[in-house]
Amino acid sequence: MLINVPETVVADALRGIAAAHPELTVDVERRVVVRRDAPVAGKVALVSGGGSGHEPLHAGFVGPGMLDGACPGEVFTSPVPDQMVRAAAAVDSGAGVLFVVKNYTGDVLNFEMAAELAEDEGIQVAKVLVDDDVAVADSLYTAGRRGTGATLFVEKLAGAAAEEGMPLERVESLARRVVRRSRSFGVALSSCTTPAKGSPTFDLPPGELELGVGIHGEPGRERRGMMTAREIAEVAVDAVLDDLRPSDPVLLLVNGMGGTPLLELYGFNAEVRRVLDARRVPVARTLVGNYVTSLDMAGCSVTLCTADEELLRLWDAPVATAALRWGR
Amino acid sequence: MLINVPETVVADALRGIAAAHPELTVDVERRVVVRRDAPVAGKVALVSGGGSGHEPLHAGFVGPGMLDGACPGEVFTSPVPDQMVRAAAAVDSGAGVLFVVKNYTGDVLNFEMAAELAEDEGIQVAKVLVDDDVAVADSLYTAGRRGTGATLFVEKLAGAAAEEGMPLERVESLARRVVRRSRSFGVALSSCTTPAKGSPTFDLPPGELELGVGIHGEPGRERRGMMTAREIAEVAVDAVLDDLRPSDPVLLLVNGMGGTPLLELYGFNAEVRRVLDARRVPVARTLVGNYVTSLDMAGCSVTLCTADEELLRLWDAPVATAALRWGR
Amino acid sequence: MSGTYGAGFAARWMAATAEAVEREAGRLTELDAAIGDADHGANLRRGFAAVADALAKEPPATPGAVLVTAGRLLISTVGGASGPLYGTLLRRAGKALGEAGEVTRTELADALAAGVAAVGQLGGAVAGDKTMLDALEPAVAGLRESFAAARAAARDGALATVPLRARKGRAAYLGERSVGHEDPGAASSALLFDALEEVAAG
Amino acid sequence: MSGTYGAGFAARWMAATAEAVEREAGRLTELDAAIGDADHGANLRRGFAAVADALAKEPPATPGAVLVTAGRLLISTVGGASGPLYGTLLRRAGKALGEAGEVTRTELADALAAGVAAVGQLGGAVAGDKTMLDALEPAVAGLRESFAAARAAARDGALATVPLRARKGRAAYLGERSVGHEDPGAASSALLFDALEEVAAG
Ligand SMILES: Nc1ncnc2c1ncn2[C@@H]1O[C@H](COP(=O)(O)OP(=O)(O)O)[C@@H](O)[C@H]1O
Ligand SMILES: Nc1ncnc2c1ncn2[C@@H]1O[C@H](COP(=O)(O)OP(=O)(O)O)[C@@H](O)[C@H]1O
Ligand SMILES: [Mg+2]
Ligand SMILES: [Mg+2]
Ligand SMILES: [Mg+2]
Ligand SMILES: [Mg+2]
Repeated sequence: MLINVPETVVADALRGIAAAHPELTVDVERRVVVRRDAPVAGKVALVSGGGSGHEPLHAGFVGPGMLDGACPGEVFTSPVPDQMVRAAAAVDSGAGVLFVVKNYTGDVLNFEMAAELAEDEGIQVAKVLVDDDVAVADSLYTAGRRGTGATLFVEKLAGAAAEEGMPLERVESLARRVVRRSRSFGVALSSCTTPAKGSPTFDLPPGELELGVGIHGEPGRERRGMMTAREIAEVAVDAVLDDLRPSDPVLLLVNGMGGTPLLELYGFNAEVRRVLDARRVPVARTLVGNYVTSLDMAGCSVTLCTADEELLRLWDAPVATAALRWGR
Repeated sequence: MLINVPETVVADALRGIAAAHPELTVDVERRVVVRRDAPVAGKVALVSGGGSGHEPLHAGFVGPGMLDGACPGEVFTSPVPDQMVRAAAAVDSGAGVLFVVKNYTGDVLNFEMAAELAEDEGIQVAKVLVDDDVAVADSLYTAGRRGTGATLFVEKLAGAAAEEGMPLERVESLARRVVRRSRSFGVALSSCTTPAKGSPTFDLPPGELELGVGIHGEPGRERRGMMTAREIAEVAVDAVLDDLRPSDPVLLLVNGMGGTPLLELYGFNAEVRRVLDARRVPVARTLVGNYVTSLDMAGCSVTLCTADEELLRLWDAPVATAALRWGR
Repeated sequence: MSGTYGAGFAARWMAATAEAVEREAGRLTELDAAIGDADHGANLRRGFAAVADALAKEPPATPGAVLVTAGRLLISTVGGASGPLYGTLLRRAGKALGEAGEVTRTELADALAAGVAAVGQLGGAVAGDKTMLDALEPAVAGLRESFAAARAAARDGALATVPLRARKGRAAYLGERSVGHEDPGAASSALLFDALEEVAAG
Repeated sequence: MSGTYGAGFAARWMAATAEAVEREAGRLTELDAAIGDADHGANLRRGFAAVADALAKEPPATPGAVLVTAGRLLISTVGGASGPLYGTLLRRAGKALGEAGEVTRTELADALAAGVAAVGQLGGAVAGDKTMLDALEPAVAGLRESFAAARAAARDGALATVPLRARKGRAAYLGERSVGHEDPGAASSALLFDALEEVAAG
C-alpha cells in the first residue's frame, strides 16, 4: 500500500488535497474540506461526508455547483458529529444547510447528532438520506438500502439547484426526488484491502465474483463463477430495472470501484447500453469512471436516475470540483 | 476481469466511449477517435495514440484544447500506421498535423510509417517524441528513455498552443520544449494483468515494490522491500531531480497507475510536496489522479515539467476532454 | 461482596476496557471483516485510547462524570455505528448515576440499563437482531447478580449471536450469509464487561 | 535436393507459420511477460491469422507477391515493434524476389537477407542486441546451406539470446535483469524457420 502508517492515511490525504487544490480550504486537523469562497452569500449550502476510501466522493465533489463542504471519516467509518457541525458552520450563509447522508447506521446516527448540535448553534439544517442499492432489502426490520452511486446524482443535482438560488426546502425536496428516482447495483471482482487490516476484507478467488456488493468491502448477496461483461451488465441493469421503471430518459452512471481499469469500464458501458437499448430505456446522459469507490476493489456498479427536464438542466449546469467539472 | 473476451477488449471500450461521449466521433471498426468538430478550420491538429491499457490516455484527452484525434492499439501494443493515417486525414484542416509519439520502438516505427504515408496523401506532418522516464538509460545504444507521464503535459500544452492558432512549426517546437523540460519516475506496488495473459505480468509479493517501472507491466530496475509513501516520494522525486534541475516553478503530475486508490495518491502527493519543498522546488500547478495508467497496476509516478510563463498560460487555458476539463 | 464504587473505579474500568480493546483490536476487526467492513477494532481502539488518555489527564470527580466524559469522547472520536451507540450507552448511564460520589453495583446496573435502553432507541434494534444489544442486555441483567455473572452473560450473549441472521447494522446487508459469525459489536461489549469484572475483582 | 519454389510454397509457408504461432502464442507471451509487456504471442497470432486468411482467399501469383502481401498485412494488423519489423522483413524479401514465378532456395536466402538488412536499418539493432536479429541473421546464413540448417541456426540463435543483455526493444529497459531470458522475437523468428523447413520437407 502507498501509505505511511494506517493511522495517518486520512490526514495524509487531506494534506495532499490541500497541496493540490488551492481552491479548497482544508482543515487537516479537524478533517473538514470546504470551498474557498464559503459561505456563499444567500446560497443554501450542501454538506456531505462519510467514511474515507470512496474517493473522489466526497471531497472531490466540493466546489461551485456541487458540495460546499465535506467531512471525511476514517476509512469506511462515518465521520463524527463534530466534523459535520464544523463544516456546517463554515459554509452556512444563513440560508441553511442540507446534509447529504448515505444510508448506513453510522452515517445516519452521526449526522442526526450533528443536525441537533448545529440547530443548537442556530443553523437551519435539512437532511436527505440516499438509499439506492437494490441489492439490499428495504424494510422497517432491516437497516434499509445502502447509499452508493446515487450520492453523486444527489450531490450534483441538489448542488446545482442550490447554486441556482433555490431555498432550503426546495433543494431538500429536489434531493429527495433524485433519491426516489435513483437505483444502483454493484458487483465485485475482487475484495478491497483496508489500511488497518492490510489484507483483503474477504477472499474472492480469481475467476469468481460477488453480486450485490456495497462500497465497504463487505461481501455481496451471492457468489458466482466468472461472468462476461455482457452477462454482468444484464444482471446489474435488470436488478435496477426490477425496482425502477423509468418513464423518462435516464442519467446513467457506470461506476468503477477503484481497481477496475477505465478500459474495462468503457467496455462495460457498451454492454450496459446494449441492455438498456434492449429494454427500451433511453439514456440522456452517461458518466463513466471511478467516482464512488471502495479503495482498490475491482468491480463496478450501475446507477440509473430517471431524469426530467429540470433534472437534465441541473445535470448540465456548470460544476467545478476536483473530480467533476463542466460547463462555464 | 470485467471483459467479454480478450480479443474484443479494445473494440468494446470504443463502443462504450462512443455511447458515453456524443462529443466524440468514434470509428470502432478502424479504431480512431476524433473530436466531433474536426477538422477545425485553420487549426493545427494533434494526433496521438499508443497501446491501450493506459486510459484515460489518449482517447480521454481528445477534445478542444488538447488532442484532435487518438488511435488506440491493442492492449500495450502500438497502433498500426493505417489508424494514424486515417486519424490524420480526419483532423487535418490543411494547417498540418503533429503526431505525439511516446518513445517505444513500436510506437516510433508505426508512427514513422504513418508519417510517410500521410505525407504521400498531402498532409503536412510533424512529430514529437516523448521520452521522460529517468529510470531508463538514454543513449544511442539503447532504446532511449520511455515516454510516460510527460505525454499528458505535451498533449495539454501543445494542444492549447494549437487552439491558440500557433502554426505547425511553433506547436512542434513548443512540444519539444515541454519534452526537454519534463522528467518522470514510476513505482509499482503490484503487477498488472493483461486480458491476453489473464494473470499478472510479473510476480510481486505483497510487501515488495519495483522501482523505476514503465507503464506496460514490465518489471522495473530494482526490487525493494516495502517502503513508506514518504520514502517512495523521496526516491521518485530525487530520481527526477537528478536529471532535471528546475529553474522555474514546476507543473507536478502525481499519477496513479490504475490500481492505487485516490486516497493513497493524495497522501502520496503530500509527501511529494514535502520533498519538493525541502529541495526548494516551487510547485506552480498540481494534478493528482489516474491519468497515464497501466491497467490495474498499483503504483504511482511523479512527473515534473519546468514551467515558464507561456507554459503556465497554456496549462491554464481551457480544455474540454473526457478526462481533463477546465476553463471556460 | 457489595461495596460502593467511585470515580477511580469508573476510570480504572475505562482504562481496562481500553487495554482489552487494544489487545483484541485485531480479532474485532477480523470479526467485522467477515460480516462488515473491517474497522470495528480500529474504531474502538481509537475511541477508548482517547477516553483513557483524557481520564488520566483530567480525572472527573464522580463515576457519573467519568462515564459521561467517556461517552462524549467516544462520540467525538469513533464515528461509525459503534461511536454514537457506545457513546450513548456510557453518556446515558453516566447521566443516570447523577452527582453521586459512590454508587452501588445495583445502581450501576440500573444506570447501564438506562444506557442500553437508549442504545435500543437510537439504533432501532431489539434483542436477536445480532448487534451489541445481544451482549449488553444479558450483561446488565447479570450485573444485578454479580460482576462475574455480568461478564459471563455478556460472553454468552456475544457467542449466541453466531447462529443469528443480522437484521440491523452492516451485517444485515449479507442476509443469510451473516449466519455463522459472531457480531463484532457484541464481542466488544463482552470486553467491556470483562474489564468491569477484572477491575471489580481488583 | 535443390528444386524451385513457387507461390503455393510461399503461401504454405505463411500458413504453417500461422499455425506454429497459434500453437506457441502462449509461450511467446510468457517470454514477453518476463522481459517485455506480455503481448508478443497475441500480436503475431493476430497478424499471421490475417495473413493466412488473406492468402487463402486471394492467392497471389508469385512467391514475391505472397511475401509482399504478408508483410503489408503484418504492418496493418500487428502493431507494436514486431509488426513493422516482421512486416518489413517479408515485404522487402518479397520485393527482392521480384516477378519470378519460381525461385531457388538461394534466391530466397538472398531475398531474406535483404529483408533482414532492412529490419536492422529500421530498428537500429545489431547482432547481439538480444532481438529477432539474433535468430534471423544466422537463419538466413544457414538457408544458403539447407532448410534444415536454417531451422537449426534460428533455434540456436534464439537460445543464444538467453545470456545476453538487451540493448534494443522493451527488454532494454530492464538492463541487467534482461539477462537469463530468451528474447520473444528471436523465439518467434525460430518458428518462421521451423515452418519453412516443414513446408519444404513436404
Ligand atoms: N442499529 C444498531 N443497533 C445496535 N447496534 C448496532 C446497530 N448497528 C450496528 N450495531 C453494532 O455496531 C457494530 C459495528 O460497529 P463498527 O464496525 O464500529 O461500525 P460500522 O458498522 O459503521 O463499521 C455491529 O457489530 C453491531 O454490534
Ligand atoms: N529495435 C529492434 N530491432 C529488432 N528487433 C526488435 C527491436 N525492438 C524490438 N524487437 C523485437 O520485437 C520483439 C517484441 O515484439 P512485440 O512484443 O510484439 O512488440 P512490443 O515490444 O512493442 O510489445 C522483441 O522480442 C525483439 O525481438
Ligand atoms: Mg465502518
Ligand atoms: Mg507491446
Ligand atoms: Mg465496521
Ligand atoms: Mg511485447
